[in-house]
Amino acid sequence: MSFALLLIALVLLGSAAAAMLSRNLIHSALLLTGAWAGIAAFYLWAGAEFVAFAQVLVYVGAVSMVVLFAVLLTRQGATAAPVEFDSYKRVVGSIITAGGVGGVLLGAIFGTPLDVPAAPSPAALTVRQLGLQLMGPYAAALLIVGVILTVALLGAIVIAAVDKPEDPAP
Amino acid sequence: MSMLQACLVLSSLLFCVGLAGALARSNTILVLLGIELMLNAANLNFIAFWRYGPHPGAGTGVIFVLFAIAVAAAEAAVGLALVIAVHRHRKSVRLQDANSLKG
Amino acid sequence: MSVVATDSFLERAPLLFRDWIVGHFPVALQWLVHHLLTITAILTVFGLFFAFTTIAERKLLARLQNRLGPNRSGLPWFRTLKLWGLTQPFADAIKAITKEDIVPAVADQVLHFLAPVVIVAFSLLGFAVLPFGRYLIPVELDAAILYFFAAGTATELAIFMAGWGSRNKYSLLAAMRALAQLISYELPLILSVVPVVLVTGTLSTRDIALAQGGWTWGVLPHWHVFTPWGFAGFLIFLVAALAESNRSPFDLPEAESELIAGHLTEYSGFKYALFFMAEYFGLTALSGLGITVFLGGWQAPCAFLEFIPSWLWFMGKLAGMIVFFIWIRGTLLRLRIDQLTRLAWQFLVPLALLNLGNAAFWALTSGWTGPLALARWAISAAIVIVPFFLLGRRLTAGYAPRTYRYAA
Amino acid sequence: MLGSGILKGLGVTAKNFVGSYHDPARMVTQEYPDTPAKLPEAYRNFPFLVTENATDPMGTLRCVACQICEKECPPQCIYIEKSKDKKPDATGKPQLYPAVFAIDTAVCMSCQLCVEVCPFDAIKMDHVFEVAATNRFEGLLLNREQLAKPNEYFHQIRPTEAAEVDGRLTAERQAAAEKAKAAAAAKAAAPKPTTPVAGVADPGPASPRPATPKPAEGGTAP
Amino acid sequence: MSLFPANSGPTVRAVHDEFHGDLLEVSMGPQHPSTHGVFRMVVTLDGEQIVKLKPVFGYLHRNHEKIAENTSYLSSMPYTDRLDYLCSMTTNWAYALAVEKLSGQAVPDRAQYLRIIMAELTRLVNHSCLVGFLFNDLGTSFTPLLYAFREREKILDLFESLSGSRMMCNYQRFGGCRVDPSPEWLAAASALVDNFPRFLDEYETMLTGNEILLARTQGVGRLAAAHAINAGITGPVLRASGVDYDLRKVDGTGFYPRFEFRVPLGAHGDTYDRYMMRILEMRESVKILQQAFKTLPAGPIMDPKAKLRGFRPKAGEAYGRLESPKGELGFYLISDGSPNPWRYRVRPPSLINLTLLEEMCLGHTIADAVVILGSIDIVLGEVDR
Repeated sequence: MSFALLLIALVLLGSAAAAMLSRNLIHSALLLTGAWAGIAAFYLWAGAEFVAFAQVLVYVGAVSMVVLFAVLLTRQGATAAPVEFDSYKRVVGSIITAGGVGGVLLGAIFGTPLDVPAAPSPAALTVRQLGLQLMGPYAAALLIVGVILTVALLGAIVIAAVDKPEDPAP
Repeated sequence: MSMLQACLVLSSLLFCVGLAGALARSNTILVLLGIELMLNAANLNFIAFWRYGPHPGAGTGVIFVLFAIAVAAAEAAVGLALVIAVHRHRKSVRLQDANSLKG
Repeated sequence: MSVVATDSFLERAPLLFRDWIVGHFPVALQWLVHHLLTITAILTVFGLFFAFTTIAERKLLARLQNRLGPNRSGLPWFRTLKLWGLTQPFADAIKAITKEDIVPAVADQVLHFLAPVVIVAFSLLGFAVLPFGRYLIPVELDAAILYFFAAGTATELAIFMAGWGSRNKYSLLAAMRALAQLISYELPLILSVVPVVLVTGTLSTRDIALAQGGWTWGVLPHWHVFTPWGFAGFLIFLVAALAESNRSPFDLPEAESELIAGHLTEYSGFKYALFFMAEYFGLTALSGLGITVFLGGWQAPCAFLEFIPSWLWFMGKLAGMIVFFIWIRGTLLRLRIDQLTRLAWQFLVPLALLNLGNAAFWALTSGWTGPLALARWAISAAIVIVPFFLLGRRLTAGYAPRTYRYAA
Repeated sequence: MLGSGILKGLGVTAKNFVGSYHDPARMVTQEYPDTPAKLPEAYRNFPFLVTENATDPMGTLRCVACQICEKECPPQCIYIEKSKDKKPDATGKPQLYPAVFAIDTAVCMSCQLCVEVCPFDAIKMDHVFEVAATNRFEGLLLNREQLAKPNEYFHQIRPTEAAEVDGRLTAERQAAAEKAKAAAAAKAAAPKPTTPVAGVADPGPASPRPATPKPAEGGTAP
Repeated sequence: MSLFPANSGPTVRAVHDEFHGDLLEVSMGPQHPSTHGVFRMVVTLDGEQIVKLKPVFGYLHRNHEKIAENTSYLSSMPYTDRLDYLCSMTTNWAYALAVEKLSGQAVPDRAQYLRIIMAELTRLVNHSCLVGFLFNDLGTSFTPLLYAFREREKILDLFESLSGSRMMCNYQRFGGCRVDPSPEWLAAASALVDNFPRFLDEYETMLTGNEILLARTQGVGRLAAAHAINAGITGPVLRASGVDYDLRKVDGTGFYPRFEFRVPLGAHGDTYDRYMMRILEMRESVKILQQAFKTLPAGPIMDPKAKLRGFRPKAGEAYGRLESPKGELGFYLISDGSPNPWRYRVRPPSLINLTLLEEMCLGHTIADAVVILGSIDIVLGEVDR
């Protein structure tokens, strides 16, 4: 167990849990951004630099902005009111569900005989190798992702665009 | 506990947090964020297996994560656009209020 | 990276100095000292650079506006020594530190406090991958460019935190503006750099700077800015960098005439100074990236000027960029938020995408020689100039200077 | 072409930048405390009272407490109390004098109407503009002693106007003196002729004292 | 359960509107960098767009009219300096005009010329200043404003050497002017006026063709001619809407008919037109000034019959108006034969031009509102009186 991993795990889980618990949407979003940054830190720790930077760029840079925008745009009348939890029944139910799922997952992790190499080889995946792989074996996937992104962008614009007023102003 | 297991435990805990949040909250944005968290937890697994798994040389895990990030970004964009659209029609971001197909 | 002994002493001086200091420590601690020294050096150099940028900005703006600018502050105890007011930034710093820190009672205390801290911390991260000289790269990263942009993203969040946490309507409007602006300009900024990555085939700033070495006939440097696609990319980069660092004419989030001071309205004293500092750090870092990517990095412009150490060239170019930004600020007026986003999406992004294709063309035709080389230049130039005119005309459609009639 | 207007603007600012180093028509800044402000003669700030003789300022005030300025002052910042007794003025004619003459410079709006309406050329506008006080009420309420400044000072700050005023006054006084002389001659029986020109002001810089009085140090409350 | 205190949420008092969603009410001013004084706009925003704008003024009310009714005619003269404190020469003149009308005084020729010279110099001061401030509202870092101030300073220095004060000139008197300018003064003023077009050319090179300026001002804050006429708007704001109404031509105030000048007219009535009206008017003012310096007659500057004190016009009423740089500046006086006016009323162009602010701003963004306000050219001293 590495100390760095422990630290990352603490920050990550802490901010994620706080984000889910916070009654203030903006705080939630910002804490979640922190959690995403923590995930990037994990990638960095694991040696996947490129993915870490991509994670920061996409999540901290873009998704968090979109989330904040959404929060601000959906501000309701007297938004000063905190976002309350629903019934306790629901909260307890969800925690039990999550705990159950977690138990299953943990059981699976510890129950599976993982084929772990004795000493992890130093992962050296340069950007060049990554690029060659993306353009070689994964070229089709890359293209499809590109299409998905484009379609999602257009779709998001279409969905979020203001409806045209029924009668255009004279 | 090996390093791989530690990473997997972290990932599953994160998944549980996301799951609990997505289930417990009724605000659409928060539900969406919980789902994002779960997605990220899954990504952690890929990196963990890539790094500590049996075949560290292959870049599959990394590339899969890259694709997952791209798709998650698209998902977030569309999801939040939906939230805004629903809010415009219903004046609410509560999940329970978006209960009919007709806008 | 080993220091070649044939380099001039000045070129090696910073490294020799570092090694000399590191040598005093036990071997186990040397890596730590090595990094700490690097960090200290960056903080000192760019802290001072920031300080003198502020005074340079005030002086240059003043001269542009036919004023004298600050020229009063000298040194304590030496009343007669005026030093052309060069100690002004230190006086400002003392003032900023000693001022009362006012936090509005209704403000979101946590965010209000965190915003300046976050913004300064993240604006400094970008410096880590800039090659300040032939051997002066703090961290050599494979994906340096990606890192640079990733590090810059948090500043947007910080501005949002400041604007939202202040609980001021102007601040909130500014936060919304900042979000819209930064999202819009992130894209052209990155897209303007991608052609260079495409042509050089690397994301490492060190390699990009190295790729621009060499001269034609010893005087014409092989900088990317001297190619059609590089020039277009540089222009797009300049505009996007101005917008990313909230400089005039894109200073909408802190638009003084509209939003008082935008997200800075509720900040005073040291926190305000931190924002100010972060803005200049961001600008400096972006300028550094622009220099590295387009202006040859630390390379000398002519072969016979190579005796000047590379880091001096870098700092000189950096100063030049800053002066240019100040000049822009002294001249232009502010855009409106819709025009700002329109400029990004309808002009810069298409142009940057076309420029990407242009760079691809350039890379594919690298074998053309003789008259074909001229054709290569002409085609490449046409790919950027024609859309520039067409898009520009679309952008300014309906706007023209008018002629007026007079009453009979 | 997009950008041409911006480039032109950059050119103009660059021209101004260079011009600010060599063109005095562009760089108009005066470094004020180092190079004293050059005031035009007509400059007006706050009024002062003209005295004929610097050695006896209170005895030789030109003001005769006619209170016209007090009445005309738009913000009503002048306060005058007439004296109970009379003193001979420059022509020897016994005149009232202001026992109290106060101007509240916090209220004064420097309009110069008091100067214009004064028939005796007794109140004039000063050039001193570095007035600051630590006390808003006492520091800025100037009394007779603070307001009185000798005629030489008037000459110094407004040579043209002072010369004109003095010329007019001397003419008047000569006329008065001749009239008196004629009256004296007519009254030949009278044994003792009056000495009419006791205090005629010497308009020139003949005064041995340095003519500049200290600028009103508004900060010192009385 | 919460990590942070719960009293959170945006700071805004949202005005909830069934149809428009959430609106934001911002009170711009009275302390705001670009409300040109202590002016306040209560702006209701939908995003950045203005859906409602309520101008609030009166923060600088000084009871000017009532004070004037309680002092002598002469004593009000310095107070008129403080109405439109950028153009004291024209406010002085307008007031003197009204009083002269009331008392039937004549004004000598030289004084008439001097008045026109001063009024046109004032126009240069006001318009250059206004254009500079407009650019500041548009977001320049003070550069155009300081260029304008540089030229304005030169004119103000002239005013100071003539009248003793830079802005509070207090120069006009009933029946003439207070001081006769020396030949040196006239030569200096003439030289300054001859050099002024150079400044204007440079200014226009710098900014008139600037794409950002065009985009920011063209089509912004349109004011239809009919609307402007109905609201009683005057001055460059009215002429920018294409209405040919200039009191210098309509009334032929003073000796204006003796001068040759043109009245520029706009076609669109937008902010750009209002800006250009000022620039073009400055060019025409230069022409007037050059003619005036050439043809300035010698002679007295005061009507010999004019009385400074004890001035009692006969009972009656008079309205004196003038094309001030901001529009029609009028003084309405009723005399009952006493030394004080019985009724004293100012028609301030700033205030009346301001009345259509909301109409001009609706549908534009908050950034435009500031610019539109700047293009109307208000001086709060005159608005609030």
